[in-house]
Amino acid sequence: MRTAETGARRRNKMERLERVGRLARGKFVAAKDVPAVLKRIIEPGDILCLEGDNQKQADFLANALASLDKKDLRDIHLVMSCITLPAHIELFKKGMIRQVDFCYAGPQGTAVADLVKARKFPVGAIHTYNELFGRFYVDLTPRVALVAATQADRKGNLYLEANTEDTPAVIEPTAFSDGIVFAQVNKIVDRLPRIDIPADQVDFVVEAPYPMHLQALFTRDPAAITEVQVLMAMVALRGIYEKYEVQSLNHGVGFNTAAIELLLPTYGERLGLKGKICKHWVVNPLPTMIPAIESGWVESVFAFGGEVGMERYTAARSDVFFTGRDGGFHSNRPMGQLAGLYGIDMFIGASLQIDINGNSSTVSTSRITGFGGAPNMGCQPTGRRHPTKAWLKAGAEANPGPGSSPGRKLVVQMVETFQAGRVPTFVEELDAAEPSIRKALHGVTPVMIYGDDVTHIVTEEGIANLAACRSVAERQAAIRAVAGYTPVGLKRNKRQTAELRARGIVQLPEDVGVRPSEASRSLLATQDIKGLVRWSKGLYDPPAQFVDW
Amino acid sequence: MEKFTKAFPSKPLKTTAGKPWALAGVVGSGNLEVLVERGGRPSDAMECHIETSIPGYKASWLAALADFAHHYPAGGTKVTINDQGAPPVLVTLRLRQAYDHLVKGSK
Amino acid sequence: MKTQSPRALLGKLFGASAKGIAIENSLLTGYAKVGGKDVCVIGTCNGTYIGNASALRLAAQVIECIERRPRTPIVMLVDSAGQEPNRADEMLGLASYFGHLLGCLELARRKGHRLITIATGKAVGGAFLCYGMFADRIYALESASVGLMPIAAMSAVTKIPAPVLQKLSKTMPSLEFGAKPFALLGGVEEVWPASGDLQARLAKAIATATVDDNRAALGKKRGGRKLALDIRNRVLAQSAK
Amino acid sequence: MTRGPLFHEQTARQRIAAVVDRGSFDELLPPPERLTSPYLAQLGIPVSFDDGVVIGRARIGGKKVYLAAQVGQFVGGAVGEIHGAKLTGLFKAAARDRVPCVLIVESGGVRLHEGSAGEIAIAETMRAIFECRALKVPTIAVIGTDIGAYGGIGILSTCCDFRVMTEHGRLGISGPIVIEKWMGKKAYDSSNRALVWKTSGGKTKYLLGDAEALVHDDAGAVREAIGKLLAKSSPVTLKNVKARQKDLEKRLKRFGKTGDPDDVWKGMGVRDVARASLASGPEFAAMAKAGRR
Repeated sequence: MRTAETGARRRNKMERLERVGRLARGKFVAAKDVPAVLKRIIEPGDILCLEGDNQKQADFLANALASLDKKDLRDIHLVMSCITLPAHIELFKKGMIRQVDFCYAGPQGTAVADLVKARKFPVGAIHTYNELFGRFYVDLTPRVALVAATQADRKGNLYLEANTEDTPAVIEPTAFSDGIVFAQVNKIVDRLPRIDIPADQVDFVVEAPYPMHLQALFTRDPAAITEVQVLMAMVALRGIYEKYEVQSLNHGVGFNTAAIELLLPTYGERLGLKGKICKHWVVNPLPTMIPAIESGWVESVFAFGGEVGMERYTAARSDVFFTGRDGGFHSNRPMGQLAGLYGIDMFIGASLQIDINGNSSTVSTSRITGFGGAPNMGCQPTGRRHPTKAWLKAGAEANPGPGSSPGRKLVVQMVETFQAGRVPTFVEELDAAEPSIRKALHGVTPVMIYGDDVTHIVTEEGIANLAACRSVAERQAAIRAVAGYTPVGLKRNKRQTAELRARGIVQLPEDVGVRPSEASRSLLATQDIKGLVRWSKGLYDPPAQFVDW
Repeated sequence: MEKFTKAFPSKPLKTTAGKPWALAGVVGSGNLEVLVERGGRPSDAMECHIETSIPGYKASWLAALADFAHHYPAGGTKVTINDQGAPPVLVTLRLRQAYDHLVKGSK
Repeated sequence: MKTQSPRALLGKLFGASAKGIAIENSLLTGYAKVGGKDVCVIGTCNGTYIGNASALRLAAQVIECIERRPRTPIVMLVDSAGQEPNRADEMLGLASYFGHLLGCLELARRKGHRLITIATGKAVGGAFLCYGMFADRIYALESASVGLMPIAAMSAVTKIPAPVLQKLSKTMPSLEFGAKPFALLGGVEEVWPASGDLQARLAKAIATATVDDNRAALGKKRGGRKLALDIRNRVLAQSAK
Repeated sequence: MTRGPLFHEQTARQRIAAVVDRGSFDELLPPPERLTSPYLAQLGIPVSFDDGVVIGRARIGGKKVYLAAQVGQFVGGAVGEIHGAKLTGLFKAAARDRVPCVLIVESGGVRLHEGSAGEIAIAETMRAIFECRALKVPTIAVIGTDIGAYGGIGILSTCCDFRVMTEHGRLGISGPIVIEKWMGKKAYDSSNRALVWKTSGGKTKYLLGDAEALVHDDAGAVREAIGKLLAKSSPVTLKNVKARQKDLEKRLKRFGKTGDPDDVWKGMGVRDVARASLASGPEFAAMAKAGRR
């Protein structure tokens, strides 16, 4: 027994807390003392988790960190799901970071690409969400976690309101390994509406001088949905939702899927699909789902995070959304990702690039964005055993071998063949496969969703059923067939396309009963944000930048 | 601006009824206007005149127009396009709209 | 370019009778004499901006002239940099105030008042459109800044490089800024040199003015605006069928 | 819950087709004539066969009308030499034939790429509009999109007898970005879309009396409103301009000091500003009317 070493980690925590001394009154730190406290609780070599989620940001603590000098903060192994703020970038510019492990850097994608070029961004790996949360319990356990909550009470209990997001996943491994948890809160109150994190797991609390930053990520203005997107949505509804009777699903955040949500109460209703599809959702509270919810399509929605402006609406629709005893909305990213991995019939989302083998990515040399929630949901979990109609039907089409699962999750990529400015979506090789990117990522190409996991690609040209393809060559031909007039599409062979179409592997809009001339924005349940507010009976409070009334 | 002209083999237009011309779409960012007129020569080809603000996509244009001429009897029509960067799908969609108006005479 | 005081300019145009014209907040209103006959004067000076209140003030003067001095010619002097970019004015309906001023001038025209404009300084944008360009005949001093906007400003807004516009303006006077190119378009009947006898020119202008809008014809004749008249006539011809 | 296309989302040609009696539109100077802007061609900017305005004659409720619709997507619906000459010719034809003229507006004003030619064309069209008015030939401007009626076309719209607006329509001269540049972001934040609409949008214009009708964002509603106005006119008489002068003086006196559109709304009978903001055009009009009682 090496008893001498037992408790070293705990002793080290005590030393750190002692160094803080009178800078804290119990757990409470004054805003002005935060930089000094951070200096005392963080040591060189630490694994530091700075909470930057998809939406909420511990921005006050991030700014305080970024205000320190390299002599006070160095050799840090940073772990965080999302690199979102300029302050995050500042830590790299100052050379404080030894290694970073993260998931997503969308808003700072360009800055991250610049840092990579300047060799100031030492990446361990770009993770999927659950992969990183899992590693918090394995080899990336934070010594110090800087987190964000809405409120704290006098004991240090935390209330996370709508945006629970990653917070429990960050705090638990830290708190149960003698790490230090430091929370910024918008307000310290006597009594919390509900307790989301017990005070036991919290070491320090600061009332930040400004409310934490929330990224409004999932508000899609129906006014910006194009008629081409409506066409694709109609094709997807008929060719996939209706065909497989998709009951449970996740939607990406793009305008393509927003169009589908807004077609349910109109086009979907006309097709007689209400009650047959789209009942259970694992998705953020998307404002564009309001008409479908109000029309009685949706039985349940579980979310990764909240969405600005949806607080009153979700609270009022507690039969559909998960809400706490206080009546308020609840979310949880790791649990949502888990649900999306095992519990749903279908994942459908968009991508910037798809290669000839069906691999997709949003990464290029000029923008390193990483992944959002797509890879966990857009993959085939072989750990699944429960059957559903959609799962079995898709599985049967894939012609499973004697050693494989009988079912398949529907993993659908829905893209226009060209992005804005005539940039082709379909390419022979992903930009992400660029040697400099692969080198920075230790030989790994940052693929969002692997072609082997994709069952269908939907474009304005039609649907390619990749799962039903019997060879790599056939899959490539199917992709070319729906790649339109991109260079990839122009290489298609007319006879081969006709043969795939005859076998139902390639379906044109008319093959699934959609006439392109029918595609019109007037099919959408509402054409603008104001309409969503009207649908919500005034319960939805859209962010100011979307309000024009 | 890039301009090109080409005729694509196409079966002759079926009816002589309907309108002498039809126009679909507008010239705006990411959009285009398509004017289809009767009386193009010869009667077994769709004669196309393209003016586009984004050069370098001639191959896509020609393929999309050839496909249209192949799928629809549009021989003897003259197609003139003013484009401001529309994606090919809109080219096909607008062509189809203008063609329908021309053939059916609906406005 | 020499700038002269508003008073000095009024003196040149109206002689001693200019004293009947009030200058208040760079707005001109009042009566004077040209060739011994009464004229009503409205206008702007000092390149001022026009807002709701000033449009109303000018309109009031026109109404008064119609009521009190039937058939008296109205001389409009224009030296204004434009409409005032102001949120409160916009909210209260700046366009409607301008439209009202135009309505008053139209009434005057119908009631036999000749309308003569002289662009004396800046004559650009909404400030020119809201009264000066509505005259029976429009004149400009050689030194006046007449037109939509200088090429540098046009370049800034359209993102077309100034040298490109400069070059094109050689064959398309519409793109050029100033009284002379504006006259080539027919927008100005005649450009007056500052040195001449302005009183005599103005008297002649009043005497010869007619209510027909001759600008498109002038533009075609002078070669600065070759299409407008023909297009208009084509519309008239096709619609008569 | 499916409804027809929204007026503000339709193209100029679709608007015309939906507003007039079915199939009655006869286009003047139609696209096959290919009257395109030589200015834009020289500048390497795409041209359009109608140069951004579709003109012609049609019937509404059986009554003859002349009709023009501007194409907002094409260079902001801005007026160039050809575009402007088409408008002038149309109003002149309306005056000659004593047939009402409807202008479906969607224009930021003068097309800068064509310099002063567009400015003069707008002035000429104003003259032609007043020719109609002198003959009691009704002229109607329809303003139903965010591009709306701005610059010289904002002024021109106020020269017509009547204006029909929707809540999406905006009427003004200087746009919010120009004003923000001039006055500063504090005085006018052009990204504050709610304030922008309350400053220049159909609801405020209707309350102030600068639009005669505030209708649903729907071609049918626009058609109905036009139909009601076709038999009326607002002649330019001494009595009328004096009344207008008084009204505008009163407006300036009453609201000139406040920069706050909410004060105007409240002053004009809107009691619940938040609810009125969300209301449709006709609902809004009814609320204001009820509040004034």
